[in-house]
Amino acid sequence: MTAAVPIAIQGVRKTFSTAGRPETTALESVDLTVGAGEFVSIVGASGCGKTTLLRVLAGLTAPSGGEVRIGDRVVAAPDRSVSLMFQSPTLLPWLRVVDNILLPLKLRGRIGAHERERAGQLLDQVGLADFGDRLPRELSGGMQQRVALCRALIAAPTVLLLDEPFGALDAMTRDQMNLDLHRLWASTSLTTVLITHSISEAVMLSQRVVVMSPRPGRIVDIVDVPLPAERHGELIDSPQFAETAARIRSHFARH
Amino acid sequence: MTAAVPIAIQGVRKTFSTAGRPETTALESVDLTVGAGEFVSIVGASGCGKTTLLRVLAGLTAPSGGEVRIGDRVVAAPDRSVSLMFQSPTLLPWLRVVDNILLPLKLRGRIGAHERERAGQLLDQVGLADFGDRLPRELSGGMQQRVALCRALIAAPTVLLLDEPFGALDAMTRDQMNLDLHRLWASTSLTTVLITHSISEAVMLSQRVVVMSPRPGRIVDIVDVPLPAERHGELIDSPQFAETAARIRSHFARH
Amino acid sequence: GPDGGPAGADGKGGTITFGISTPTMTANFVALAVGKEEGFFADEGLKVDDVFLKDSGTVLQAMAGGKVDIGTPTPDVAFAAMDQGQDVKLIYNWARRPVAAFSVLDTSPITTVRDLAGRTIGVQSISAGTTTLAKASLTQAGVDVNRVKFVEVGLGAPALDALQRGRVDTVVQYDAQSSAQISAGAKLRLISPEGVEDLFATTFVSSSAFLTSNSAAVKGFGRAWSKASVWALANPEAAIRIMWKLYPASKTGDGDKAMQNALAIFKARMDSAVNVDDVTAKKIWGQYDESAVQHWLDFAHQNGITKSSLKTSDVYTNADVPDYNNFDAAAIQKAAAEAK
Amino acid sequence: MTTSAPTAGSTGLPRSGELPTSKPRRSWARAVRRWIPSLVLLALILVAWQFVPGLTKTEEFIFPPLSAVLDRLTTPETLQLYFSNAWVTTYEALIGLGIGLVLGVLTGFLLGTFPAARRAVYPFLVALQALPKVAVAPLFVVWFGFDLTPKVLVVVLLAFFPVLVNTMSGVMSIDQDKVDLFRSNVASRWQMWRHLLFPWSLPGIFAGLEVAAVLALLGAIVGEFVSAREGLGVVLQQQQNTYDTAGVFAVLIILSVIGLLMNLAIRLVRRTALSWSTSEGAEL
Amino acid sequence: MTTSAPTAGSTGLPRSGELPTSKPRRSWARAVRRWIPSLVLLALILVAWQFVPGLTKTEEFIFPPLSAVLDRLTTPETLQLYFSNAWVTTYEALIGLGIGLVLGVLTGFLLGTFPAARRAVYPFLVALQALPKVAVAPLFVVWFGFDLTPKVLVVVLLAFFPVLVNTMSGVMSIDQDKVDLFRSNVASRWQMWRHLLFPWSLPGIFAGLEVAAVLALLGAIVGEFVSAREGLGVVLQQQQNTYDTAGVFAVLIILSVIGLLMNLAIRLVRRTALSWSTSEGAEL
Ligand SMILES: Nc1ncnc2c1ncn2[C@@H]1O[C@H](COP(=O)(O)OP(=O)(O)OP(=O)(O)O)[C@@H](O)[C@H]1O
Ligand SMILES: Nc1ncnc2c1ncn2[C@@H]1O[C@H](COP(=O)(O)OP(=O)(O)OP(=O)(O)O)[C@@H](O)[C@H]1O
Ligand SMILES: [Mg+2]
Ligand SMILES: [Mg+2]
Repeated sequence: MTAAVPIAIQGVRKTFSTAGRPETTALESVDLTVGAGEFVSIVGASGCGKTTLLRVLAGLTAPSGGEVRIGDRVVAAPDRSVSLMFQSPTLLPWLRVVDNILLPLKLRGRIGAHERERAGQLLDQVGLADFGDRLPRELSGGMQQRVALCRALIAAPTVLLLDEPFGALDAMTRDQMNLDLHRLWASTSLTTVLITHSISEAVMLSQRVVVMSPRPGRIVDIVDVPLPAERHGELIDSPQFAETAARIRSHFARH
Repeated sequence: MTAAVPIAIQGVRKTFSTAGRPETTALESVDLTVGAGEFVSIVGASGCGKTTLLRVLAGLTAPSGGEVRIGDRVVAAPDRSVSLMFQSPTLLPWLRVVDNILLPLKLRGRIGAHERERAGQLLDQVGLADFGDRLPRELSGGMQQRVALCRALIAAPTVLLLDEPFGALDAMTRDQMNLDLHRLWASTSLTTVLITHSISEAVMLSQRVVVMSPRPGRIVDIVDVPLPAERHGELIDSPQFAETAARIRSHFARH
Repeated sequence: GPDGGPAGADGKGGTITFGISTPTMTANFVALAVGKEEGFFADEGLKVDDVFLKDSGTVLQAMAGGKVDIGTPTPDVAFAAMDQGQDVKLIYNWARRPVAAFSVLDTSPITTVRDLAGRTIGVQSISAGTTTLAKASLTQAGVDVNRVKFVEVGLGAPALDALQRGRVDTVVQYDAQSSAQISAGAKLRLISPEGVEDLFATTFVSSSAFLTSNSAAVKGFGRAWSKASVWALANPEAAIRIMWKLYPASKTGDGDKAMQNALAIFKARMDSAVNVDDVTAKKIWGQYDESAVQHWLDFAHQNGITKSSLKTSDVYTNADVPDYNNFDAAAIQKAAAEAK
Repeated sequence: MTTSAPTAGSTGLPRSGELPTSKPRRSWARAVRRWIPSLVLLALILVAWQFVPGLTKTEEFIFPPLSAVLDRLTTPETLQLYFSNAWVTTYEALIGLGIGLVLGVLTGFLLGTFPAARRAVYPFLVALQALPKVAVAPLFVVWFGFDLTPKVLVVVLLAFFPVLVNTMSGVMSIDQDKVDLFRSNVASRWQMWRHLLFPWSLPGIFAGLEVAAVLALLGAIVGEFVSAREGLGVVLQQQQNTYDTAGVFAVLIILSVIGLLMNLAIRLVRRTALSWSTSEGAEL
Repeated sequence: MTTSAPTAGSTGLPRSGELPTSKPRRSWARAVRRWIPSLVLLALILVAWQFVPGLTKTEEFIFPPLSAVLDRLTTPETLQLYFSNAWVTTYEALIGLGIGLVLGVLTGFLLGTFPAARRAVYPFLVALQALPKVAVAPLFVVWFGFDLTPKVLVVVLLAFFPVLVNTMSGVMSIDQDKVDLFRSNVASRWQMWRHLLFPWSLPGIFAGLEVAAVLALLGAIVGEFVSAREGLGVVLQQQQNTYDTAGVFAVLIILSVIGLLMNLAIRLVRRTALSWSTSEGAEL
């Protein structure tokens, strides 16, 4: 297993300009360091630039200013050690579910029995064991999202970037998958950045929570989560949890 | 303003069959009555048939068995008095935001200054007043979802069907929009069916909550919400609220 | 014709649609331009509406469809059409000799048709009229057609290229093509087909229905055409300039070169086919020779062009020939000579 | 409003989930029923063809009645002639179509993914296309002789362009999302072509191929018109030269049938290749 | 792994949000820079054209050097001739293209949305397409005379099919989601066409139109070959007949330029019509 890598974001700016309209500043001088193997969540109002930031981290969008480093690599293009789960499932309609999951491996080289087995395990974990040979259009919205998650996990990345991975899931499934994700993160040296709209999910899973605010998109607070490394459902009733959640929520109320 | 209409669902079944695979039973003998002007929420695990049921109500999918009546009309095709907000935003990429919102009116006849003004108001309410002349691809995921909501509301329907309308919104925006939706519903004679993954949202907004369970999709419980007609944020701390939410949650735990 | 034909029921005056079986105006048809410009058609009360069509078949089909009154097919196609039951009559014998010949490089040892034995002959296509003519000529000259190799070289540049590269020993082609190639700088020698000299070529036809209802118009058209031919023969350069004026697209290349080209084509046709001795001697324009028609019919039948045996009396008429020739040739020659 | 449209799915567009719920009928019976409209129309056309020329007193050498044409098509001797020549023409068309398809798809990908290459090369391809093939075919004969090559070249020239344009248009209409998925997996350009752009453009490529197939037939005929020993183009000219209009129509029918068969083959392949797509999977 | 690809966006595909962030440069300067590759290639082709025929000792009547062709194109008298005839041909091509476009789009919508109609009619349209236009054009002359009609008809026959196939393919590839949006709003069939299928199919229709435009030119020439008084087809044949190969090439150049101009016009209209789409908006 490879060693965990840190992420360093320095003064990142991003503006979008369309002819005939004022520029949109999606990100304004964002500074953030994610430690090697750290789990950081990002919360913030809709449209505050969370997705844009994640895309910059993934090397998909070039920042208008500033720099991102992952390990000692300056991010200028996507890298195979970084896995991104998009906000919308983005499954290829012509591939069966299992082939959609295996796509990253296919792009990395050959696929053998071992890889197929691994895809089956992932599908099983997300409760879709019977759906491997379906086409995406035969799946419900939440099912598609789970398939996209499997795809992000299959290549065993060292950096995992998740954009609202559980938005379309019911509370029960969501809790289950939160736990699974936490376990995966804890058992590997995986630097993880998660975008979520659920404050309790953010607190429950991460070591730090980044709060962003819109127009222009910037970081307004970084909250340490004072919970033990090992997380479980009962922690939600702890005073530390409530406190942390309240502090995060306060930023929303103010806005 | 037109009078509110009830919805009667009787023995609705829906199976999907694809050559070479066993049939999927998405809905099995679903019976449900939604009173005229009632607000009903549907919760249930991912893939349990919620979207399928909503599509049957909207007349988009013919049931394999059973019947749906809206008012005294047997649903066999879509009707203009029924408005459906899809699970994914489904905006037309070639139309600007405001034209996407106005589309239902355009399909109903002419669009005048009054209608444009109404679209502007709706955009303002969902916090996108400045984004009317953008193209959908310039919006974030949550912004697109809000535009889709505006589009569902603009034609002033008598039946409103919402498929996870707030899934991509942060808690703050979501609370705000919940309140707005409640106010809209209360002030008009609007029969509303809402699919949500948030149990508290379901309890907060609706008069009854329908709990569905998967494989095959069926109704396992219908929970009355013992809260006053007028809803506000504080109710969340009432014992009735907690009780109702717990009862609903119990179905998820069991599954 | 029933539509598009002459308007005058008395047969005097009206419009004649003249269907020409080459796709563009060439010096071959310079008489058409002269007839229009010098008023020979107008003198007969006629307006000529000329249409250039892809080939003889198209002309005859257009005639059957009532879109053409008088056409200029080659006789083989005209006979094939009669064989199919179309109402066609040959009315004006224009090109009285075969207008196709064997072209060889001037360095070639081949000088007679007989020399072609065992050689490779380029033809436009196996089914072209020129191919049939070539075979007939070879047979007449005692050459075994089975010992000759025919190669399809198409028309124009590919044919000339095949000849120059020695892919074929000779090419059978129309006069207009060989003279154009010579004008373009190719060093060619022509060998006329032997034994088939009376197989006349491009000829004027109409339908007997049209002949009956528009007899005067046909007579007038023939006469105007004869007059224009005489005029053009008397002053070819002026005639060609008239053609250029009325058909600007027919002038290709610049000044002198263009005139040389056009004159070469005009002369080739006039010398070899139209202005042959009997015409100049007896001044009889448009007349068919019964024996030549019979030869043609036999030839067509032998080569499978016609299935039934047509009778000469049914296929042509000389009835209007006196009218075609009823004019003062000397006056026209004089007028032509004075033209610039 | 208490009434509703009488029939569901009256838009004629596929209704999601509207797959047949009853047990599948015997498929040949269904296939026959599906083709009834087509067969009825065919019968109508054929009847009209037989009787309209007679009623309008159109002469046989202008527009022969069906029976005269069928006569040609049933005489063993002419049929034999047609068949051997049809094979030659089909062979030329298929080879040229194959080359045009491969060239068109590859060029389409290249020009679709490299904007600079597109700007540099595409105008010349358009200019090349605008040249009348009837005018350039003789040049091919001069350069490449009288055999297969010049005919195949004409076919390639005609078949290439629709495939190119459709591939390019498909490639350029790709979703940003999907491209980003591949970019984030550091897909090579070839992988992007093979696993994303190719399946994505496939509906467009098939559309281009359908157009290319009929153009390939026309190209083969045009090539044969310029110079050829055999092929339907030669037969066609022969029959035009001998004023055998019924024969010309017989050849035209054969060409139509070849065109239809090629189209059918393409649509069959497409049905398999695009089986993942509802709208394509449902129809042939 | 500590290295990364040296350049961002090296796939050549548009990067989302990669719009220029610096101030827009003077646009003519950018336009010139964008076209440099094309101009360089043009220069190379022209130089080769001038010198290769001489070096390979190709005779002028087979392949004239550029100078001979330019000579034709600069003589005022011939130029005048070319221009007036080019206008005739362009006119025929444009009218036929317009009719073919409208027919193709409408038929494409009809056949794309009514599967029964598609099964009934489409095979006959394919069969019709497989008929060589050079062989049917004479029939049009018999039926419609010698004026504009038969030429325009040949153009329509050729231009119609690519538009039809592409429209149909576009219509049939529509997302179920979007159709459902319109169905749930009880859109009439016309509204579905106008507001959904038309904008959706527009990229495909433009692709079909690009193919149709060059075919329209070919069709006009083929039509003129059968019967015409004027037009570039006439000039072309005239010059072929007199072995004026330089003249033939001059006409071919003019045809190429007309084809290019038509293509440019189409792409300009497309750029406006599809401005909502990144990939189309970014390029010409
Ligand atoms: N391609 C684009 N072109 C123009 N503007 C864009 C583009 N992508 C994003 N934006 C703008 O940038 C801002 C941030 O968008 P982003 O998608 O990062 O938001 P987000 O925080 O992910 O929101 P959400 O929670 O709704 O997904 C928004 O105002 C959006 O309109
Ligand atoms: N078009 C289809 N073809 C085949 N199966 C389908 C189709 N649409 C839905 N299904 C199946 O029907 C079941 C119910 O799907 P549905 O979309 O109604 O679920 P849902 O409750 O909305 O789930 P989610 O919360 O994830 O959106 C699923 O098992 C799904 O795979
Ligand atoms: Mg986002
Ligand atoms: Mg759903």
